[in-house]
Amino acid sequence: MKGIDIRIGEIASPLGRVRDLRVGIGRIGSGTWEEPAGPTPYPSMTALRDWDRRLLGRYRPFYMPLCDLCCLCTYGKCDLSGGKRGACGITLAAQQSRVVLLAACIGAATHTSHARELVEYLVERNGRTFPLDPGGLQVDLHMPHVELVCGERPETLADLETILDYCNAQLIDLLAATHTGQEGDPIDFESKVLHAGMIDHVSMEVADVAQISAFDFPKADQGALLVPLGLGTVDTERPVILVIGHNVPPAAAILDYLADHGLEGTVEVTGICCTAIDMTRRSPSAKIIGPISWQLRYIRSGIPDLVVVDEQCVRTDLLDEAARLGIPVIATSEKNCLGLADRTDELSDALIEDLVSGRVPGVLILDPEKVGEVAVRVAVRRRPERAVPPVADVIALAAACGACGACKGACPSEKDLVGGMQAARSGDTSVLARMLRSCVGCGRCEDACPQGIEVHRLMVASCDECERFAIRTGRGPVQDIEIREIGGPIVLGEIPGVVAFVGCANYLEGGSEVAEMVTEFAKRRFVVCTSGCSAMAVAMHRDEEGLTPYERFSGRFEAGGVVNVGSCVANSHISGAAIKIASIFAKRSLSGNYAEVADYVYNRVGAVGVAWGAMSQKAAAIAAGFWRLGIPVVVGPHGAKYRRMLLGRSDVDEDWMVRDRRSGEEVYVGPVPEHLFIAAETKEEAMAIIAKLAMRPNDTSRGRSIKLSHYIDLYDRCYGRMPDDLHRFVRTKADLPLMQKEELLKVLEARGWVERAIPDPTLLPEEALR
Amino acid sequence: MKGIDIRIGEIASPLGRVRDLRVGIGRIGSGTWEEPAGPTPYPSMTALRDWDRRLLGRYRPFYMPLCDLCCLCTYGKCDLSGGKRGACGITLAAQQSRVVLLAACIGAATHTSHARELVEYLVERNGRTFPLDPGGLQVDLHMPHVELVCGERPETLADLETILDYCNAQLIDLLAATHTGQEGDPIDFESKVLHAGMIDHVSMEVADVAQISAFDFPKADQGALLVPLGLGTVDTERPVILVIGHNVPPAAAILDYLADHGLEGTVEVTGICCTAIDMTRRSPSAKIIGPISWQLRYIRSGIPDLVVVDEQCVRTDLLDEAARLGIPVIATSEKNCLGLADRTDELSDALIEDLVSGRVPGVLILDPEKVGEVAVRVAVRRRPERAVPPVADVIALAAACGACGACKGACPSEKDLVGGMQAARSGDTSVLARMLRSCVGCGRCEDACPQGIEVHRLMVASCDECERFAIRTGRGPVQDIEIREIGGPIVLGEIPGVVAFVGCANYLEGGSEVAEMVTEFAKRRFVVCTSGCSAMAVAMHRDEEGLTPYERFSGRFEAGGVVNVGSCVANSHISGAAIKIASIFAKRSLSGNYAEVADYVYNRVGAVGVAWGAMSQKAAAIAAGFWRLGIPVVVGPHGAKYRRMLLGRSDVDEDWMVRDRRSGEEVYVGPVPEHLFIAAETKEEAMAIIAKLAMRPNDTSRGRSIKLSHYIDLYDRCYGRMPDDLHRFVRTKADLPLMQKEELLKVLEARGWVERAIPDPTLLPEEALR
Amino acid sequence: MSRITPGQPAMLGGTRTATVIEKPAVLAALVKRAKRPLLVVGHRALVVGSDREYVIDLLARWAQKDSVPVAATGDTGPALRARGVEPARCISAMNLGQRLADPQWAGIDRAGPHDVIFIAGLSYALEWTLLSGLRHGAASLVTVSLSPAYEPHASFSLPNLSWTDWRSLVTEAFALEEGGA
Amino acid sequence: MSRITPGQPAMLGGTRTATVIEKPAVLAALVKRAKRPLLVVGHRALVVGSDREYVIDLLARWAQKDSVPVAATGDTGPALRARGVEPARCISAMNLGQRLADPQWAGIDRAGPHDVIFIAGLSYALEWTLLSGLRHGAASLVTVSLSPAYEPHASFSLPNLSWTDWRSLVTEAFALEEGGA
Ligand code: SF4
Ligand code: SF4
Ligand code: SF4
Ligand code: SF4
Ligand code: SF4
Ligand code: SF4
Ligand code: SF4
Ligand code: SF4
Repeated sequence: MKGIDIRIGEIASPLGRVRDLRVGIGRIGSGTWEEPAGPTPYPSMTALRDWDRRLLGRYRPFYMPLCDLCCLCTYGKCDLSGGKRGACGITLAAQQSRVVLLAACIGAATHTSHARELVEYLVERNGRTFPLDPGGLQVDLHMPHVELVCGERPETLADLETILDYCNAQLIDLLAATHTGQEGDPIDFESKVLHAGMIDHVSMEVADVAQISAFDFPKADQGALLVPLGLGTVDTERPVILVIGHNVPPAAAILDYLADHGLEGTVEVTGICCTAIDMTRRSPSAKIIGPISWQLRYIRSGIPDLVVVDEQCVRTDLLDEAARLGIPVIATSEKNCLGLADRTDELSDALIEDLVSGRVPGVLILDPEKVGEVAVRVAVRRRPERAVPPVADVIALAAACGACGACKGACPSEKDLVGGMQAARSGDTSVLARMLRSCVGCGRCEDACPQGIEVHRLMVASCDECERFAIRTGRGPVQDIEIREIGGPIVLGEIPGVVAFVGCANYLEGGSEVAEMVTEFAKRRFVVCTSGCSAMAVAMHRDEEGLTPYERFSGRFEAGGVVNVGSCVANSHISGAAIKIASIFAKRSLSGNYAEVADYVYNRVGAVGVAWGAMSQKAAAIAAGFWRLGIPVVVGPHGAKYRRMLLGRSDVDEDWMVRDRRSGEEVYVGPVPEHLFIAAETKEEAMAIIAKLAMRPNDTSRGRSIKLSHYIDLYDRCYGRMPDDLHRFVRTKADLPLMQKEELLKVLEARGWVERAIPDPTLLPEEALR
Repeated sequence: MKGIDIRIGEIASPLGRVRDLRVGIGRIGSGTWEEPAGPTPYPSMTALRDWDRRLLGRYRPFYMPLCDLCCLCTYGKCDLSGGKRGACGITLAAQQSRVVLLAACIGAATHTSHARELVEYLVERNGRTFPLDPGGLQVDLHMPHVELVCGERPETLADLETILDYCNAQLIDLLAATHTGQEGDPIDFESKVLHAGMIDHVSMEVADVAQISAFDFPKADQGALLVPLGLGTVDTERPVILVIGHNVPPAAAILDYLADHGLEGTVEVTGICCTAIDMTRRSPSAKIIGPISWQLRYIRSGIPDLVVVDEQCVRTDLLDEAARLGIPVIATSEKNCLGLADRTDELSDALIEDLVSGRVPGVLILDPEKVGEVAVRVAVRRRPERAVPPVADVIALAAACGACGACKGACPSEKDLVGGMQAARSGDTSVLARMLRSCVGCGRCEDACPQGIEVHRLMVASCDECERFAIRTGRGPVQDIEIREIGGPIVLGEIPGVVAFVGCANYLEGGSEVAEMVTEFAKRRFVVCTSGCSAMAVAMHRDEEGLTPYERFSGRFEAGGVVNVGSCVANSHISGAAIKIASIFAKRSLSGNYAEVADYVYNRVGAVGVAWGAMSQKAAAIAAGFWRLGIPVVVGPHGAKYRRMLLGRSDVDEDWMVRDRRSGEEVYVGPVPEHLFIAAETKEEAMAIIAKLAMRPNDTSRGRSIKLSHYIDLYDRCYGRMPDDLHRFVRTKADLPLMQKEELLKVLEARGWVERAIPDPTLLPEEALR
Repeated sequence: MSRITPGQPAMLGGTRTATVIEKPAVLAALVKRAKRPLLVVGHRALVVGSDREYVIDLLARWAQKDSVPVAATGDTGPALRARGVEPARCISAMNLGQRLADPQWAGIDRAGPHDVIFIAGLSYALEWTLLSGLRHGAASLVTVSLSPAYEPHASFSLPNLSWTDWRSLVTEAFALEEGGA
Repeated sequence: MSRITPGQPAMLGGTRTATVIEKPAVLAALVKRAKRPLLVVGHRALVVGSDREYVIDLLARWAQKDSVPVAATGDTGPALRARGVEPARCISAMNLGQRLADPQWAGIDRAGPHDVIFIAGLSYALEWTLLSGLRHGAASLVTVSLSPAYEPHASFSLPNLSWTDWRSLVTEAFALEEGGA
């Protein structure tokens, strides 16, 4: 590319909201950076199809339809069961993959739209040329995903717009493929799912790098502060603002307004979901209440004087819930207008009066700064306090229960609510209180009850826990130096794996399971990462010494560290760290070189994602982004509702033949990693699976022996015996953990095991190797 | 905006596929055009929310859920019936609107992706600076949608990229709003549906203007050629290529290859769906087989020697169907890869050998020129002929029918297939043959049959019709001069309306109904437009004199004309004509001035869209684009499956009060137009509704009397009496048709009718008027 | 296909489904209980049902006998009139559905809201969607499908019946004389 | 909630639904008919069912008595072993589902493909999705849900039952002695 000369003079526009200048061509940024362009910069949705098909040939979809029907066009409904095809000719398998693609598109679009909203806002606030700086001096490789996918090194906020244009275009193409009568091959749909996932991680990276840079969040900070989390941290003597959602600018503007007006410490700014995490990245005075499941519960506590909602994972009945207690609401997102009048252009005083007086239940304000002002000025004129029913009332209210079981049948956590209600009516509310720990706060039990009993409310009223916890706030990316230090041990297998606990809070048995798993793997000196709702769930549980995992373990990206990267969009730093290992440690060129780097990560980096409570379409997209990089993802039991797993067959040897890069020969590497996507039934099973999935073909013998010892140990804890598949993971005797060597050799010999070579494996075709 | 200076030097890229240069800033093009920017250039998804809420306040959603459940996230399934909310708090009403938004996003994304694919291809083929010219000397206002929405006048192919970037970004925002826990207000969802529709028409306009310009399609040509349509037009002695889909470049490349190699007239190039129409716009030697419903039937006829598929509305089991007869397939779209190996980079000779020999069932070739060569060279090496079962076999095969009714229960056309099969087994195949006329060719009957009887195939075998029809090929936009000539009569109501028959072929009673309606309204001197599958359905029926409507009526955009604008994307010219009336006739400024122009169209342009067989998500998006402009859309009975209607209440007087622009007073205008979206049960009912919906508040008395006479007449034909609501449409005595004045006055007096004023109506708020 | 599979088996998705009317007495009781009934007749009532007559013949005879107000949807009006029944309104099914879902609506003949509608003669898909709309939008309205195909979204529905069985059930339930009015 | 509403009523969507096992004899017949049965036991079998014992106690007694090979999903293995039943495999439910859908698979004990699986002890949602996967992926496999909640995707399912009713039905069907093995 040569001879491009773009000069941009002064831009002035008569319009309030003008579409931004966007100049995009191949390379963006100053162009001083030089790395040869790889084979697939800005890949279209078939550019990496070959890589996808190699992965999907090994990890085949196992379909578990949520519905026999398709209802997407007016030919429908079509019954696709029993081998029948839809009026458009589609099969049930393809339809499941199509719906997965739709979900992945929705998820990735949500991140991409969020990223664009952030970038546009920050460009306006900080200027087009505001430099990107996600990691201070610690991070030279700013945006591994952008570099890997697009072959670009953006330098300013404005540079990000071109990246997002690309993401938009790709997602539109993918969404188009879900139209009636387009793609019909299930594996092609799955390949497109992977493409959506890859785009999703690019968009997440754009979003988080933009906000870290412009809001001065912790920059790859190993010592990111411990910040307060939990209902008990709220000083209810002060005015309380609640923010809910994922887009931090309105919340940041609230914090800024308080700072600018010397009101710090006089108003409690509390948050739920990712906005809460991101608030604390902006200011440690902000407080996190909890994950998505706390919305009903916290609003109903009557504590907030005002609710400010932005976007994503916000309960859609929040306006009604708030109105029941007279709590005013400010909506701040075009994506979530709540039916409220758009009063962005009115004077603040008028809005404040309307909200304080209760003349309106809420307003829509599409200007973060104005939200900041209005929110604070409304909150300080506090509303009269309300209260939840005292426990005595719970017993009285439970008396109406006819034990019909409708609540139980509606409960996604499958709680035995009938039992809880029966205990309560006979005076024992502790059963209900205990159940609250694994309640996702969805409220379906209340809607289902023919007696109109507010089951969830009674559970909350039964539980007087009001604890104070601590969470290390989101630190952002992993440092280059951290990668340099542990890239080797990870690739060689000496650090037994990187386990990331990410995603939503749709747990069957409560969030404590996540905390337990985090603790287990940190103790085993895996590198543990957390983000989003999972990061919060982890913080809400203490060990015997009263410490949360964040207090107990370091925040370094190191063996035994527990690294909260941040909100959902910070997930990109976890996958980004895997990419960085290929770049910084293994010196692979990233620029537009996706397949080679993914092949590297897949064969060498023992990373595993765990989305124990994965609920959303975003979670589906995030998972898909991990898959395309060859990183397996384990979900909790509800994750089976994503309609299909991607499972390897450890018992089919042909599936695990790979080409040795050195000899060019086909060799058996064992089922490592065994699956790309699997739902586990219990946390014990999950831990055994995670330990197994951390194995990689490239493990050195020393590394494999360490990984095996964890696998054997966790397997035994779960199943009470030696792994059925042990022999598949032992290549040479040197792979065996020293302590158990004799015992294991006996087992192996009984199974007819023979030694084999340790290859330098690749899934890529010959011609792709350089 | 000033001081923008963008110079672009030579661009050379080492990559095969490089992402294009995109330079976008506010105004694109040469900038010589000067029109003051309106209030909403490049509107975001809430910029026109106020206009939407005015429309939706009058036309309220009537929800008819296709399902009580929501299955979009892993909290689900959630039962939303009986007032219950989902785990995310959503109501059933909001969920229906959410799914409509999802459909509209899929539809609009499909057109936008298609438009980008076209533009990128044509930029490569014809150059970035290739001038846009959709209408030759006849069209000055090239892109009314782009101007209205974006405030831009693109001049070159490359200018269109910026428009598409905007469309992408909007659709991504809209799609994000469908994520769990975003928007929850049904009316906000509906407003977003309208936004998606508006974007859809912009994208369609971009697509069709690009292809008209670069492929030299008829340019607003009143005398566009009559081209052959129907199975009977195919010369089966020649090699036959079948193309299916919507993206014309591969088909165009086939025609070009034939021309370049002197092979014209030696190979039959036949098509199904929109690619077929667009082929004939490129070359009148191409032949149209029929709409989407002909895919199974034509492939199974054994006539095609090769099938080339691109994207959209392609049966997803086409590879299997073709393989059964050994017909090779070439897939050409990234959106529809059919699981085939991508062999774009291989030598043509290798591909041709593999296809001809049957070594592979098909190949994926992502290069139109290569498709052109391979397709022709494969087709000329003809495959051995196959045949459909002769009629005697039908009787034998029908004997296996156990009259279980499964086929009937699966038939979207609700045909009494049991009766047909019973007649056939007793020797009378004419019943089946007759049923084929209203068969949508979906094949569900065959999959449903427990006896494995291929019901659809037997119907086809029973029917030996093999007719030759004629269709006037797609002419593209309406001329400025045509608008100048009939803009006045339309706005004044003297031309009783513009009726557009658009959309898919999911008819309950067959496409002949569309032809009948077209004929009826053309005879009544409405301006009639057609496009897509509807345009084809119209051509497939002859009047008593053996003429198809295209042969009988002129192709001018005039009273009594039947104007085929083209393929689906040409629908933008129909809505574009309404916008042009506001611009050319009424001199409204278009630039970024959506609400005012929509208010104009809504109150003054008596246009009605009819999507009698609307099936797809694209059709949903197209309809939404009409709605936002205030143009009502009537669908056939299957259209009720779009989950909600937008209905006015003629019996609620308050709903029909508007502000008179002259006096500023609130005045009653009557229910005109009564609905925005309604499914009709029968074509007679549809015609009465269409005539009614063509009325507008601004009709002059002369105009209203003409419209009323059609309404009264069609009402009587349908219901056998005087309209129940006659009095609502008569403002003054002068509104009454002269011939029936006395009779009507008596009716009116009996109903207590009083004269009222004819206002200059607007739905806009005071401050929006200038 | 069982008697209470939806007439089009793919048309599932309701968590509550219509009570099936197996016996004429049940339908007769529904008729009797209705204080403000409305009979909705679509154009597909103009099919020859059993070998003896059009479906619309029976419906018209019942409407006449019991003075049930009739809403004619589609273009069914003239056929009803020809059978001696003047429809209270000719109205599109969608329009009617929206009004029935409005508690303020005064009814087809302005004599007050309807408590029960009987419906027949729409295409299966249209009747299905309309009944879905009513089930959700008009929760207190009782809807009775008279079609010979099971309609899960109705409050009460006939099962899937042959025309002959349909005729005998309806004739008995409506206490129609054999051989016509 | 009727006996054959899905245990979670929103979990609808199948056009065919499980035959309900109302009587012990039906279940007993299924057991008898099975040539290569497999019992799948999930961790929720470790709940106290009736007041007398754990669900897993009954299942283990049956497996022992009739020598049914057992697949233990989740972390159910040790609990089975403690009850004298060594699982043929400890395997994740998803893994097992995929293998059952593979006609080439030699079975949990490599003694040949299974013709009938009996399943209990998974969470409702996981059992539901797994059975859906089997219904579509392993069309010739007969699946019998032993959970006390109706599972529409199984071939045969118990209805929604109280633990007491569940216990008595299963005890009789499996011909277990009262009081344990
Ligand atoms: S998209 Fe296909 S399977 Fe789905 S409803 Fe339409 S025709 Fe049926
Ligand atoms: S609110 Fe809690 S208890 Fe109620 S249904 Fe939801 S998860 Fe179950
Ligand atoms: S739904 Fe209500 S009445 Fe029924 S068991 Fe639950 S709390 Fe009791
Ligand atoms: S796919 Fe979902 S919305 Fe559609 S019918 Fe099935 S459960 Fe209902
Ligand atoms: S999106 Fe809402 S209603 Fe739909 S399944 Fe999820 S929680 Fe339930
Ligand atoms: S192919 Fe024709 S007859 Fe068969 S189900 Fe489809 S529309 Fe009905
Ligand atoms: S499904 Fe087959 S056997 Fe049954 S009625 Fe139709 S053609 Fe006959
Ligand atoms: S009109 Fe509809 S069915 Fe026909 S080609 Fe266009 S979108 Fe497809």
